[in-house]
Amino acid sequence: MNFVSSIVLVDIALLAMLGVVAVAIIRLKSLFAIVMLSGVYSLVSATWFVAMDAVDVAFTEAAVGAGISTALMLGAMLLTARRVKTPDKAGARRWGPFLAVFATGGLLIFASTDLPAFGDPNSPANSYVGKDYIERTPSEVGPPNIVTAVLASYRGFDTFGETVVIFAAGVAVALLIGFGERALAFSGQRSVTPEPVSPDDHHMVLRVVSKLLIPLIALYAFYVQFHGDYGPGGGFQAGVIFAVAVILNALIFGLSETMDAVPAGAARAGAAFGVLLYGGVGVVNLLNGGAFLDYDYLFETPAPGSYDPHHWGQHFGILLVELGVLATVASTMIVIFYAFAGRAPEIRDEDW
Amino acid sequence: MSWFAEYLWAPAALADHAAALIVAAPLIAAAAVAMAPNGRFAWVMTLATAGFCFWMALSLAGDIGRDGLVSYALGGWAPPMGIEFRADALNAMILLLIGMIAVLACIFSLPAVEREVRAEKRPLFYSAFLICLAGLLGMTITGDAFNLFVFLEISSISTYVLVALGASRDRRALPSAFNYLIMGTIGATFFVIGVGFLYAATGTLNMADIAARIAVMEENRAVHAGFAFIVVGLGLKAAMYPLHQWLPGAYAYAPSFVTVFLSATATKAAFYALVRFLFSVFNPQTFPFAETLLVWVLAPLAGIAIVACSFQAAFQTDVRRILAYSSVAQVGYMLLGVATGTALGLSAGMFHLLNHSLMKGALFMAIGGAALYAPCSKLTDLAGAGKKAPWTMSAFAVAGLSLIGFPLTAGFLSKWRLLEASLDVGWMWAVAIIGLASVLAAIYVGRVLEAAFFREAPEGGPDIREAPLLVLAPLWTLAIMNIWFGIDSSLPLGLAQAGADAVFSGVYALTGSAP
Amino acid sequence: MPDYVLSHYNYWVVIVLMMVGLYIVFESGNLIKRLVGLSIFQTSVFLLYISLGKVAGGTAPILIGGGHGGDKSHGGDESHGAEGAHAVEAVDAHAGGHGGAHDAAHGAEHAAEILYSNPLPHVLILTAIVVGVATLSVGLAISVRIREAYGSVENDEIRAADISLGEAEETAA
Amino acid sequence: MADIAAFFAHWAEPLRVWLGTALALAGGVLVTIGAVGVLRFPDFYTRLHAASVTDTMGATLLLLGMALLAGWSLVTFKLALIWMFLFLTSPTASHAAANAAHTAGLEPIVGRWRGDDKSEDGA
Amino acid sequence: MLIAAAVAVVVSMALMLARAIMGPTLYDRVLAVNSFGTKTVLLMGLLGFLTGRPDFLDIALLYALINFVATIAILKFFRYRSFQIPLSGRGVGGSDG
Repeated sequence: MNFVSSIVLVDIALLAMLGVVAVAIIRLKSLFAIVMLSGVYSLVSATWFVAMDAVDVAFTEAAVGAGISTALMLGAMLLTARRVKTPDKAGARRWGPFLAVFATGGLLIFASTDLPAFGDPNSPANSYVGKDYIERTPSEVGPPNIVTAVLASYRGFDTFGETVVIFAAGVAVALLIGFGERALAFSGQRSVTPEPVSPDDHHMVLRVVSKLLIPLIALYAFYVQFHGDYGPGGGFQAGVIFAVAVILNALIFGLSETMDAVPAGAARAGAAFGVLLYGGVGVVNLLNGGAFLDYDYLFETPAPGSYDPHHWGQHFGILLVELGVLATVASTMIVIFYAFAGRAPEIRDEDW
Repeated sequence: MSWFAEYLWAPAALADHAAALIVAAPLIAAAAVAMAPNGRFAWVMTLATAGFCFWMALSLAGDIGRDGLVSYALGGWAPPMGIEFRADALNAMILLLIGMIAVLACIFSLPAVEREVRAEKRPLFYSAFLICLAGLLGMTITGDAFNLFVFLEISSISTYVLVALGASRDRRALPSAFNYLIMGTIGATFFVIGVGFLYAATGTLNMADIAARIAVMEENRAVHAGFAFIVVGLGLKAAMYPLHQWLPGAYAYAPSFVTVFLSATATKAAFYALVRFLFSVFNPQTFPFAETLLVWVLAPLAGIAIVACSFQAAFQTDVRRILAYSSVAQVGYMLLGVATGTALGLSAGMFHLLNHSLMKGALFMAIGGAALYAPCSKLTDLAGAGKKAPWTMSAFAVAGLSLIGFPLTAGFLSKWRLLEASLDVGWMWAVAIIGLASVLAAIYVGRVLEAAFFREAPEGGPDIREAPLLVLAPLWTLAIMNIWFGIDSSLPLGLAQAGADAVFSGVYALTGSAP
Repeated sequence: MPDYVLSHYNYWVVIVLMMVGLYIVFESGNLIKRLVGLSIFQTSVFLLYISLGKVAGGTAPILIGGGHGGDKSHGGDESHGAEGAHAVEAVDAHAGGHGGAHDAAHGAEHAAEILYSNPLPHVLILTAIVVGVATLSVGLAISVRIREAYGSVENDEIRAADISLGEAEETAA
Repeated sequence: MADIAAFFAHWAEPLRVWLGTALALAGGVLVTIGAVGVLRFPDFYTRLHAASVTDTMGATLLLLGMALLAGWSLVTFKLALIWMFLFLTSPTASHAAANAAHTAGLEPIVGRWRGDDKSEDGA
Repeated sequence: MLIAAAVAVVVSMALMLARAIMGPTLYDRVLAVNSFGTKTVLLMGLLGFLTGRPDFLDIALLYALINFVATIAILKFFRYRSFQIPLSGRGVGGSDG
């Protein structure tokens, strides 16, 4: 079986599913169903990314879009609402969106007629800078995973910015809904163990299994981290996985217990540390006489004309930078989860 | 241009990397500030960082004054492969503006933030401010289209939360911030779509490289659509009429320090990016459709913005909303200048941009200062404020006159130059609109001044007091600039002129490397 | 014409998805649903970018053969740099020898002939995904605060609450 | 002994590939049957039954097939891990969903099924 | 022949999706989405073999993990209406789902 055509088949099937999911979301009123389907949407697009050879993207989308986003939306729903209300008035509200959307769509279709054919290896996008990266990475940076090389070295400043975006999200959520400090107060109020809802409400299997799994997940996070040079993965994905381990712990063993083990303050420090580490690598390069984030200058100023076949500077630069990303992403995700999970519902906004 | 160099001297080691440091320093400092033990300490660090950024901006401006262009390859990777920071005189002007406003706003922030933000949140608040500052500086200096998106989002995300923090005073800050988030994200995503189309057509993300490559593609529909998406996306961020709906709410309900900083910088950075794409990436001389867009879309929109939003401002009862609507109208002025498509018009628009930052910064700062001890911004609340807080409100009056365009103020000169630019291309309607809008400005500023100076304070009104020195110092710095530049406009006009000349002489373009 | 459709259908589907996402944002009055629409819109834009970077017959941009994609001396080695290649080993590969695990599903091909998909859109979209989740979390945090302040996350009800508040203030003044 | 070794060397490789493919195919068929059941069965509890039973077995077969195809490498290990996760998830999820539905008061259809189940999304 | 297995998995995904969209109860959706996730994991694995690079199973592995955590999160969402309380065999809160 010709695998190119099989990929086309999968491509069409997945795109069709995406369309069905998206249209279904328009009609649905149950927020829970909407959130579930948006998770499905992310998941299907992640699968599609795999079919399109974008394994790193698929990795991130599966972890972030299908995992973290869904968890956050569920957490937010606990604090807000569970159904969408039907608006009283229609009319103008109906047609405005239609017009805006169709204008946008029309412009997009207009543009698409001049886009290069799908899969064209000679399109400008695939033949200029993109191709250069593939050809030059082995001799200039080193890692087999070109996405890692581009992400951390060629376009390292983008990634620095991206780390800061995540950090900013953590700062924003902490400023808006706190660090989950209310969880501690909440559990303090309920020091008496509450009555079980029903006799079959026990989860011994889950507890035992999770206890086994959580260290394994953390280990897997480090595998993804250090394997990022050779396969899909890297700091972001590893950070998310690490956060998932903590989130699982919180879900099974309780939030305040988890906050004793991984305090919010430590997570905050971790997030800041990641940004400082990333920026610090850049500053070290500056001090050694290179440009900001030029990892060739990580250890010393290279002699003019010298060539390091091992790319030690690049290698360790990428390693350190990805560690910074790991620290920030993992810590920020934990902070955000604490913030949402730790906010007791229906508390009026008396502070500030 | 040599008059730049004498301003401040930075050691070569710093000056060589000023382009990277001006963005990296606040990013790194933001992380450090988030760990600061208390608000005071965080404030000192923030002020130091803002000062450092201003210093680097001066140093960069000096370099640009000497060489015309600064290009910095991040990571040591030559441009199309790596990210480039590329700055000519136009960038230099905006960087200087943002740096200066950041320092002044930061001084103002100490008393303001202590009133409006809870103690344990202050370090994080300053951290968010620094992230926002870094985002704006990054947007201004970067020469890479996708990197621009990253910085756009850095500044946006921190802006959303800074606006939402106004909820401690008025809960309407929250829906405003949410609307801003939705609109801003749609705008940023439109920008990404546009960049995607340009990338599909050219295979590169470096703005100068894109410019060189699309110069031979004036018929490519993907390029046309990409252009449209970029203009809409950046227009949303720059509050270009009719994409400005997020602005009044966001400015009216944000904490006063945030409003001061944002009103003077945020839309300006986005406006710069818009100008950069309009003139340096899509050159109207090679792209007939770019010129069509300028004359037939942007110019009328600018005219409508000026009139409609001035009217709306005249009917508001809340001073901060008056000023917010006036901001949209002022963006219209800048756009009008830019839409003429001439060097004169561009310099007029940029000159007005500088002046508008000075006056809006001062106006919002004065309102924030006067209402420091009693959060209020209704017109009726301000009755008699001129007597209770003479220094604060007279600074407001100075900046207000500048906003109207009163002779001997900076606002007068920039409006004058806009008139010249309009006459130069024969737009009589623009002259009429500027005249009409000045009358409207006189009305809405006059309403505030009338309330503040010619009405008696009501019994039991809000506790308006003279602002402390930390407010008055930056406030009067701005107010004096408004007068100074109204008398001797050589500095701001020189900056604007240099920026416009740089754009039109194609300093930004790649030299000798046509594809 | 069929050729044209076959080479562009991807873009059109993606465009329809973007329109649906955008429509949800505009149409819905529920803040959470709007955020869902926003993330669908953004995800669809990601699909557009990845479509641009796909090379027909290409494979994921992870060099086969431990780091020397263009080097024929161990092109036939065909190991996934992934397996068994610890950092030290990979460095050895630069020097020459490389003994990784073998790949049964794949015949020996010359590394030089392997087509890779374009890595640049992947990098950009990685960044954009992260930016998207950051925006989403801030948006959710704001809607939680809105719920606490207004008791609702429906646009209409929030507006109504503000209008009634505004009127109350007007009459009081 | 040498005979046996040669025999294995000769047959093991194609056998492995064929067996792997066949197992994967069987898994695929099983999964599809389960999905049809989930779509066609009248109420939640019967659907749950269809999904949980076939999911676990189908996934096991598919993963086993893939493991055979991959040969002995890190891939096998990862497949084993995936299997472990799925094996844990499916029953847990089914249990959790059934438990939640039951406590929420969703009644199973007992006796003859007549027409569509019209219960709405309970929030 | 692997492609046939992949097609079977895709078909079952489509059927599950139909159930997830149709509902009619929330529990049907949970069931369908969870099962959909399982199938996606399998499809990702098969895609690895189809494209000849099975070493990208990490994605499937990751999603299997996420699916596990998501299931627990949904369980807590329904049964406890909170992410705070430990799953100690004793729960609190509403039982109306």
